[in-house]
Amino acid sequence: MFHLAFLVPLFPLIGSIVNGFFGLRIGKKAVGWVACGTVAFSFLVTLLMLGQLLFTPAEERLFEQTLFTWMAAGDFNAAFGFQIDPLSMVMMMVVTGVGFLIHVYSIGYMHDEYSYYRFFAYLNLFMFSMLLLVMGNNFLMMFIGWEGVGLCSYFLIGYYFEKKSACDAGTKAFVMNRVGDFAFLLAIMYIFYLFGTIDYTEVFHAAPEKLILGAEPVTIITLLLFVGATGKSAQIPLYTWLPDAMEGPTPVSALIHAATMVTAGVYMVVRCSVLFNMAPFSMSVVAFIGGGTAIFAATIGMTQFDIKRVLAYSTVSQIGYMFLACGVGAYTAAIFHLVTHAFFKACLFLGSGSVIHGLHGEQDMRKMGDLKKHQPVTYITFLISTLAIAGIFPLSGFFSKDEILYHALMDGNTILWGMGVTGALLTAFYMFRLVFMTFWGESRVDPHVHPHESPKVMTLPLVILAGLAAFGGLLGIPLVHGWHALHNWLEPVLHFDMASTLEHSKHLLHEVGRHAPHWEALLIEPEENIWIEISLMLLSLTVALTGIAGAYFCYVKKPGLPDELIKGQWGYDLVKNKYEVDEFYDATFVEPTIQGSLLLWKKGDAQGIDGAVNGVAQILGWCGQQARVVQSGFVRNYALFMVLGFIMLLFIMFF
Amino acid sequence: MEHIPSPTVDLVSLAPVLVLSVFAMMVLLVDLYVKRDKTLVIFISLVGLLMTAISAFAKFDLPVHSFNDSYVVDELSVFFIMIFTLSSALAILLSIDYNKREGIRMGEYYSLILLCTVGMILLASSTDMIMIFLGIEIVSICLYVLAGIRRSDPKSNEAALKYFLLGAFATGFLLYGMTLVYGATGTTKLGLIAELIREEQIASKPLMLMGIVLLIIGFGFKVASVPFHMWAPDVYHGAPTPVTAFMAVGPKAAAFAAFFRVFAEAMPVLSPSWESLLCIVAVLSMFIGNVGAIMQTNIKRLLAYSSVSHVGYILIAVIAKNSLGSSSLVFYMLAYAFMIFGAFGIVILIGRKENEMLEIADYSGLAYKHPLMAISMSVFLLSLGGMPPLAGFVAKFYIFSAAIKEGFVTLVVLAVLNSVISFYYYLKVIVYMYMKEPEGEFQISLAPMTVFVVVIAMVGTAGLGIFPDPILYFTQH
Amino acid sequence: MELLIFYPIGTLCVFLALGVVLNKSPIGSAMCLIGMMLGLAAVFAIQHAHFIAILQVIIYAGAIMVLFMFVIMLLNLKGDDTVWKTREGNTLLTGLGAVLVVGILYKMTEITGGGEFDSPTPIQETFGTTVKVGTTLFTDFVLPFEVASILLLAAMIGAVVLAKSKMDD
Amino acid sequence: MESTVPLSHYLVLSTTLFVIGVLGVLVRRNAIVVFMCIEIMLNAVNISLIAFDRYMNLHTGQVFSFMVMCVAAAEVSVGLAIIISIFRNKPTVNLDEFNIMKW
Repeated sequence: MFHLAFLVPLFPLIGSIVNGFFGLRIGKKAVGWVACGTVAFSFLVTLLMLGQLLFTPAEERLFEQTLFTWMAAGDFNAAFGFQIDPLSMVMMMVVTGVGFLIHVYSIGYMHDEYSYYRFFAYLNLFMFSMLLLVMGNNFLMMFIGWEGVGLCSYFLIGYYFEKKSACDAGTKAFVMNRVGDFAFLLAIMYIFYLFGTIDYTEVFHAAPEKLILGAEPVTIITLLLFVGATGKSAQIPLYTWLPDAMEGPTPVSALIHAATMVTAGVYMVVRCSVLFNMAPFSMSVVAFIGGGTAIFAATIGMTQFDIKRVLAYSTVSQIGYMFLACGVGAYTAAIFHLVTHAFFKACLFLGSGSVIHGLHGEQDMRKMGDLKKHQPVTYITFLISTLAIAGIFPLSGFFSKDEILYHALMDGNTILWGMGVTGALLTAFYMFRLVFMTFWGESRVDPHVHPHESPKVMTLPLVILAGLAAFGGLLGIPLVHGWHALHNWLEPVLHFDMASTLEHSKHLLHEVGRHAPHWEALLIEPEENIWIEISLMLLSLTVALTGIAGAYFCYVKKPGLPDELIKGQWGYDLVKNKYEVDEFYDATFVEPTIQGSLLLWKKGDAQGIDGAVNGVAQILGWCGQQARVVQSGFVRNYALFMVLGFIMLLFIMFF
Repeated sequence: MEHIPSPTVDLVSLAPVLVLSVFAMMVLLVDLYVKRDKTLVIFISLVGLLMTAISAFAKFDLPVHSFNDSYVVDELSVFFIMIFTLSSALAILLSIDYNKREGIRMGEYYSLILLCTVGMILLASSTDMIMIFLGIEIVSICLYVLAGIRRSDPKSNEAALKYFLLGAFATGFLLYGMTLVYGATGTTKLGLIAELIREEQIASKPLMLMGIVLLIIGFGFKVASVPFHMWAPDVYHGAPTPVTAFMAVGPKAAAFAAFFRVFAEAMPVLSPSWESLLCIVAVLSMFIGNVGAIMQTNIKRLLAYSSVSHVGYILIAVIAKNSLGSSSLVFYMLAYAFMIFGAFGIVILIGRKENEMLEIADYSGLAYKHPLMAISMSVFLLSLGGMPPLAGFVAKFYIFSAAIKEGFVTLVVLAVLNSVISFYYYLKVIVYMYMKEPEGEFQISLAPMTVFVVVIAMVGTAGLGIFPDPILYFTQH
Repeated sequence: MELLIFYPIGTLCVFLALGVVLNKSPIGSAMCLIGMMLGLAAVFAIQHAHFIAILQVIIYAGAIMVLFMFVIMLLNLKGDDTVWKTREGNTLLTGLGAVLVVGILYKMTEITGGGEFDSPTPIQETFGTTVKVGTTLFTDFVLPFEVASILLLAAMIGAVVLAKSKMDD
Repeated sequence: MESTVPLSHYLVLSTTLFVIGVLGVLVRRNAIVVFMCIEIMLNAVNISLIAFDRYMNLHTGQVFSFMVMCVAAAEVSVGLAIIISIFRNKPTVNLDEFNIMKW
């Protein structure tokens, strides 16, 4: 069955070509069928391969298919080939499965668009690139997919090109991604320079023998890789493009900017786990950037009113969790969270899309409210996913987030753990704020708009995704190791023999006459302690409930207050006092937080990062102005510059 | 009376030059008898190029040195002849419809392109500085005339004049450089020079170094590297578009071939002294080319500046000076030929008689009126920027890995950084095509030959990107 | 003998070259250039390069300069008074460039005057004769010689294409 | 053999003329005069070529300078043709007036 691997990316490519070239001619219905059909076929093939992989002994679960030699130059060799192993299988399942549901959803959501075919052509092209990314068997293949998904994302963000903001957002995304790509490409070059190959199997096999644990080369490689990952996965400091990317159609936000593409960075780090394991410094960088992003984005999420932006910051925050997990060496937990996040976040985005669809394009939560009456299916699915992301037992997010927190604590780093817990609290708070503002309370909907439930083609994917979000946690039940299906599944890929690597590094260092640093700490394996785990679970459940309660207090209780004031004159004083309590609360807790995060958002985000981007643009513009003076159009001047260049070269040569 | 010994002549290795010269003259003659319709002339030119390409394989057991070491047939030159014939054929195909539209009815046009190709072949196959000098002059003189062939167009005039004066100026420097190298070594044969340098028998090292600096200026001008690039945007802008495409590929490739032979093959031992100079020129070319391109609103000027930045990348191949360097140089030029001809093909297709539609704003909304055209233009531009899996990426990666192998890490980092920057302006064009409302009407008549060129270029760009291996294999053996 | 001829003629050539640059009228420049070329022919002659000296007179002074004069007359060019008046700002650069070029090239000649060549190899009787140059040309450099014909052909076609009076385009 | 001029003096003459040519290109605006200055540069190179020949007792330099003359002739014919063809459209040879394309 594995020899069919090439079909998986091929189907979406065919779909993209058919829709791109003949989309206008074959009509909307056919476009939808082609787009979904091709992805469905990919999904089926993936399922077949999953079946076969399950029946293969665990140690032999690695299949490589080389279609042809892509580049062979000197001793450099890169194949156009695919690799099927447990890790890529997980990613393929997520990409094709969630991708298929979102494709189906898009049929309904994009139904009234003029350039329907264009949307599906891009979307299929995206699927193709993403599958190349996760299936490639070498770094260059990953890079092809990496660039391809970036390009598709760019096109899809700028899909509503009539809006200037959409074009700007697309450009911003592309430019920021390019910064990351730059680092990634350099990392590939460096890997080639060190190993003479860029094939995963060969590199990861050779790494423990060739590299010294914690030495510069491996640290540089991993840091470069991680910079690449921050660009694609929207981490500090390259995250600002993701909230802006919400200018794109909502299915795109769900597929690309929540479930699949933005997690490519996590996939890459996990794929290179061997290298990261050998670079403790990089690991802590990954962990702290991840944890920092988790909190930072969450605080911003609390202040947003655009429904999709809240979700976008939430995505940034959740991916931060995944990196936090990678950073503490809990790669399984990272992938676990990646999978569950794909389920619930796709569902949340699609749900928000359903809300927006029902409100005819309204995205401001201040103009929503009480939608649970009008959109029951959307509401239920949304609520399930929100409970999942908030980490309520027994939904999927609970297990995956808890596993990350557990590993962070077990790693011995309480700061990281604290970051995680704070993030969990904030997540629960702002996600329920979202739910309460949108579905509960008084309706603030524009009276001219009549909210309605979305068609079946849109709600069905929602229901399936909500189901997955609810039960996806069964993939990794903690407590007993044998129950953790995902862990067992990924174990062969992530296996890393720290002890022998350490020995080897010591040996290598010894040969050049240097002393090995104290590495023994790396060898300590945390003991499994079921009681700690259970108490942690209870703690995080408490934390999540606290967050929800807080949201309930602020956004369900408080909005009703003004009405009560007007109605109940007799209880004015009391209400006033209560109001003062609220004021006090606002002044001491909510307001500083809001102000603080607004400040962070405005200064850190708008001025810091955007300022840097704009600054570069300004410098380039200034250079251009100078170029105008130089490139004056006069032959005489051109000759003069040739002579000056000559003099410059002479000076360098002789002085 | 002293008897003159008969010279060593090997006409077989000279076959491509002879064939092409004969065809060039045939074109001239036939042109005398056909007045209006140039189909026959074009046909003969294309047949000539085909025959030339075939005759390049007349020699086995490469390399063959002939004419007292002034001419060589080796893998590099054979491959370059392929690039030249290909680019000239594409240029002629592009010209057919363009010339009809713009009213260029001179048969000499085709003959000049063929003669220019002869010059390029000579340039790429010469191992004697006198021959290199003559080759460069043949190429340049043909190009001066081709740039100014639209005599009634002030822009074309200006392009010819600027190119000519600066070109002749640069020739002076190049010639002086060659003279000093001759003075320092006592020979003009590159093979001998290499030997003398290796055995440290140069009469005067400062003289040699001075010569090297002057040579860099001369070659630097021909390939349009900073700071000797300033003619390029103006000339590319003013010359007829097919000539611009031609100029950006063939002659540049030929100059690079000579550049490589003189520096990497004849003077590798002296590399410590010229490496740093070329590194500076390369880095400057990348940066200034990119910055210049960002500011442009005219597509031809944008492509001109982008070609300056590409010169920066290609120079890395010369600096790397290993065998990987030469094959990556060849591969890059081939990939570049496809991308450039494709992009200029689209530029020609979009133009019309009264309005050549050269402003980038003229491309607004192209994707909605002519999606296929927009897609191909995007592919060419993205390939120029180095997007995998297109030809441009493979070519860049290949050059960079050649340089990495020699340890030029900083240079490669800067080059990668630049290829990142370059996306900014390629993307600008794509943004106009995909994300702007159409401003005016496109009146595009799909001229069959130009479309043919674009299709070939498309196949080449995508094919070299996805299946580069056969060509890579060929460049290395 | 060589000394006696070289220094005065060399100085004269430099002055004539300056004359080309500084003369306001193109005709004057052209006359100076002819003078300089003849002077150089003499410089070649004292170095025993008789063949080249003759060619210098015939090709440069004879053919090329006649062409120059012809075009100047054809276009009926008068002297321009924009000789030194360059655009503001550029004057400074030009001056700077000039100083540097002179300085550096002078330095270069200092380097080359290092003594490697100061005593010439004794030359043979036949040095510079037509026979000897011709022999070299037709044995070692037969290819450049033939290729030069392609160059001239290209130049000829080019000149005709650009300068023919009937515009058929 | 009579006392000879050292090679470096020939080179000084050559360099001086070359620099005068370069400066001429930089400062003159008349296209034809600029072109003449380029001819000065080529001539200057010829001096070096012949001088090297003489001092090394070779003939290569003379062949080279022969080719230089050839090239000069070709360039002159094309260059003057360009100037004539331009003159038809715009009767001036002042280079500063050819400034349509810039930046």
